[in-house]
Amino acid sequence: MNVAEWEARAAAARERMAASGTRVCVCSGASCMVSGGDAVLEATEKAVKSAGLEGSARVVKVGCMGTCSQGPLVRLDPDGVVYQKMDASKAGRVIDKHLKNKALLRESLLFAGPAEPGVERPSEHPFYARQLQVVLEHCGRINPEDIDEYLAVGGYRALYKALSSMSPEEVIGEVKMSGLRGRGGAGFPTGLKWETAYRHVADHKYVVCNGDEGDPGAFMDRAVMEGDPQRILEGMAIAAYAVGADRGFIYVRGEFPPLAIRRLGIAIEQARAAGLLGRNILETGFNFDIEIRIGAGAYVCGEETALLISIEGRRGVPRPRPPFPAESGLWGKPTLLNNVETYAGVAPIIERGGEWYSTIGTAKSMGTKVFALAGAINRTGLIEVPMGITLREIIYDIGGGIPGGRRFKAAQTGGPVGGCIPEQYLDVRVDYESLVGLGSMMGSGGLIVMDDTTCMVNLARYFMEFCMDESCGKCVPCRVGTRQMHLLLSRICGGEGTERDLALLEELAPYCREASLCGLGQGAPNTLMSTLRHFRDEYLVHIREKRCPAGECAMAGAPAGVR
Amino acid sequence: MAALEIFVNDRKVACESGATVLQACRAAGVNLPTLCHFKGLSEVGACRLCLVELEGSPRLAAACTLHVAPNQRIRTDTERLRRYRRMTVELLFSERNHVCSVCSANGDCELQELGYAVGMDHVRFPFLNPICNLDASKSEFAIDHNRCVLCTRCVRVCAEVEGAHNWDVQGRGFLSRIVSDLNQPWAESTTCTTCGKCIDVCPVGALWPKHKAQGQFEKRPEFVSELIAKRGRGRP
Amino acid sequence: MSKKRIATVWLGGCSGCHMSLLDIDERILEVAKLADIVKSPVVDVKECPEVDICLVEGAVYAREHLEELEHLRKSSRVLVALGDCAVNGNVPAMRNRVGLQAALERAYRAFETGDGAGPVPSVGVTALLERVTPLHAHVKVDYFLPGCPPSADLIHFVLVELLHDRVPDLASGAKLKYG
Amino acid sequence: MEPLNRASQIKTLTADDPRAARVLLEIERYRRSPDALIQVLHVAQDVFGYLSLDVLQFVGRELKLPPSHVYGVATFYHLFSLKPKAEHRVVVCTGTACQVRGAEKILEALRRGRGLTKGSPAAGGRLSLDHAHCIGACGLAPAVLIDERMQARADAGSIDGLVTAVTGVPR
Repeated sequence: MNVAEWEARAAAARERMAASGTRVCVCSGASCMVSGGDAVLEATEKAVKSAGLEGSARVVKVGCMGTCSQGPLVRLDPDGVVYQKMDASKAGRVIDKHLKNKALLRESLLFAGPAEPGVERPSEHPFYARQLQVVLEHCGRINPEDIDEYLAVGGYRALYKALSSMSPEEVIGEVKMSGLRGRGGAGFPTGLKWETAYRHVADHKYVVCNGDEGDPGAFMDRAVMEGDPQRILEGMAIAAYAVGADRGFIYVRGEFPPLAIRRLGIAIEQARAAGLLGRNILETGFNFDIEIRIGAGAYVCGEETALLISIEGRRGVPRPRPPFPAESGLWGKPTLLNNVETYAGVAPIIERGGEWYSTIGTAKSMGTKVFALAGAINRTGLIEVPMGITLREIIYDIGGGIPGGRRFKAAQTGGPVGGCIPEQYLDVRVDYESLVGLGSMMGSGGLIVMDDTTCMVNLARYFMEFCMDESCGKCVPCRVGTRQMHLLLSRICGGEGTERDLALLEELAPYCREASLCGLGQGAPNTLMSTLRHFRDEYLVHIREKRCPAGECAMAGAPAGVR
Repeated sequence: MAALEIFVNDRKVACESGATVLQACRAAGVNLPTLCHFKGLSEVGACRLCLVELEGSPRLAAACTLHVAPNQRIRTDTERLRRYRRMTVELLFSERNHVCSVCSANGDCELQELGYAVGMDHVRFPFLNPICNLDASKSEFAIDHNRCVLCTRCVRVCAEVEGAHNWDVQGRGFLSRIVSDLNQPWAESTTCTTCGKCIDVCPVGALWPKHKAQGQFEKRPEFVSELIAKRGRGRP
Repeated sequence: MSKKRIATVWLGGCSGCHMSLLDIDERILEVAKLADIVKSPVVDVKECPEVDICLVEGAVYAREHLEELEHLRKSSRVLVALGDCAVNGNVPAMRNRVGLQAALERAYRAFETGDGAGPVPSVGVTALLERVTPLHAHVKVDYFLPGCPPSADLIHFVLVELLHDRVPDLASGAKLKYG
Repeated sequence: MEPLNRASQIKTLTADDPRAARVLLEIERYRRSPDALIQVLHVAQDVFGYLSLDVLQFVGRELKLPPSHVYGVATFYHLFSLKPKAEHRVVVCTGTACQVRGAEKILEALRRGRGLTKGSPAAGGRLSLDHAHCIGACGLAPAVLIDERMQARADAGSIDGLVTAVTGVPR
């Protein structure tokens, strides 16, 4: 397809969307689908037909709308009214009452509960109002399995702008000016990484997207892959043009529900068919194709070198850096590797300019961040907020505070290699540096809220067990260090811990963090160290009084022999 | 190759670009403990014993996988490095079942030498005592997983020098084990050529010649290094 | 200076270390000038009196070892782990990997020779612990003498250093020998 | 540590087994590149149900990879299973979001109630209990997968009855 055909197709798609009257958007993210979303989709289509409203209403499958705890969800555009906890029968009543009789089905409105009335205009509710959606701007609004809807909202304009009017250096310049930093967790400046990959000349270069998202309690990347897969492909294509790569891979986590992989596959097929992927894209002579590689269950493959080695079909065992992948990655060639969310932010930066993006967020952490809000919080779900927002605003304004009248105890960010932030730091501004300063880290965006029923010693044991299970086993500090730290933590949780165990833990933790080869080993002691720093008294109560303040640890006795 | 200079403990050391810091230190007579490193085999940076401090970077780096760069400043003997080296050796002793008094490699074991070098008079961590197999099916050799330290020298020599690739690592983390073929008895291996190079390079008593008792070991690791050099394929 | 008091005890061990202690031969006289051995397998005393130096051989694999070790720690100023069993469990701890029951099963029931399975004795025998552990898993140990057995010279060197109130330099590694 | 596998247990697979033919198709799709090992093992597991020694030997020979290399990869990733899966599978999510909402108590209830240990099938091999680090339904924590059907906001009390209802395998 050449440029003219592409523009014509986009224009036609725009008319079709505008002319379809009310768009009945049914959330088809994995968690909504598995709790009945597919039945709701069918019921809504049947209801629209039987009410004879095909002319003025169209039922559309869309990505995640954010409030997962209230799913399955249905939103009626353009009025923007959202109905929650849908099932086949309620969906029928919504079509009948809202569309036919133009009245609200009050008891099913979003956030309707015994104590509070439903929300008539969700966009003004704090959950949505405090958000700033850049990566998620189309997620939950367009049909992820229909490329035309993506074209209708301006899809691939950024790619065309880059290919037709910008040189690779200018594209990299724009990304550098935007201040975008890696959303995978470490926050390495994206522009700098692109420049390194660009500078290294080679006959082949690769662009790889890290969709491993191994952190438990994190579902941001999955929501983008299920809700707006084309945005990721466009971001990768722009990156490939900038660094001079002709082949791309998306590494998707194996344990995900298969929906994300299926949607990415459809998106790639449709993009190829539309000439926006493959050979001679938009007849600009630029060739770039993308293949999917499915992970097979190893958290360590979220680490960049392990991920690349896994794509090469081998055991995902990290290798020392340098050389960094941008110099020598897949099959020894320069390889640009970024996270799903990073690529999803590229198109708006190119389209509206790096300058615009750098005005969002803080001086050193620019732009927005997508968080997966879960745990002991009223409104769990997917949110995108400007960097610099405080933890209190996220948890209380957006998240609606702690359920069951319990007290907030700590927020856990950065997944198993992240850390815990206690109550006195609720007003910390969420950006890379300040989270690291508190002994945690930004991580990929999992934000788990914990109330006073969670024992921090047991949480440290739980995360250490996770790192022990997921350690690749190559280097001694992580392979044996996590095992010993888990054994010591289990003794403390089991009421058999001694002061000497605590001393050994405090020697092992910095050793494991500084001597381990990769991010998993280096991060494994983070939760232990941050809980020791902020909740040391809980450890001492377990040891001296053989008691668990939160009442979670069974003080029966630690595992006898270790197998 | 171009020569360049780095500073090791504030002493200027000349070396070739492309060399590793470990090679530069060894050439300059600076002693760095190693275990997974083996002259001529690929570097894996797994045991973390040769860690050095690199000025300007908070992280420690393994000398075997860190390449020299102009005016790098390296520290190889700080209090922290000594403490971490001892902990690495203690963790290795705590991981499997290392009973020196009844081991055929007693007196011929690099792990023992490392224990003496780091001054380890005892192991502070609880012994994990996992269940490990011993496979004595092969007529000439035996492999005892109780003594294995997972340095993977055997895997690398078998794949890179002999080309048979009989050995590889199965499982993950603490449960990793060295296996022959599809985790089969060594005698049934369809790839092993009984060349014995893995016996020669094994730093501990995990791979040992059956007909040798304690103190009779004649492991010839230097023979394998010379062979690699002669073949010109291995790294120096 | 007043003569120091030495105790030597042998928990879960094979007495090899005590024999190595006796291998210091005539140098025992030099030691005898500086200290009296007030409790030892060769000295018939049940309770261990207050001592300056206590050499403990053997691992902890029975309940009585645990009780005696706690008592030794309280009654001795300096406690030395003598030999691999005391330092890291050595051969007695080899049963840890299969567990106590499997070890008893193998020893008393599943042996090939003999007239078949006998009962596992339980009357009048010491209560065994599930896991065999070195001394420092239970009490603070001041000095460690690895070796199976540690050489007579090493034991003599440490004794003389301690008797002259000097800290024996073991960690330099020159003197360490495992197995 | 499991006992060693014996060569006598391994049968040679050929392309006239339709499942092996499907795996061969996948190998050809990747032009027999040894780098496709993981993607081929995914297909092999879907087609054969689990990665038996026969399958590993077959894939290794077709991709010209040493058997120990194939075995190393197959045992590194926990989605690959070298043992036949039980007829019914219960997976309790112990991801962080589910963990702080009581996943451990649910796992404990099932373990005690049915004498299951993690990963090993019980009740005559008809039902296996496993835990996953995250099954991606954090908004519905604590989540349990019973034969691929998601049970949201499970609780320790009712979980046992639910498992019996869905799988038909009694306590």
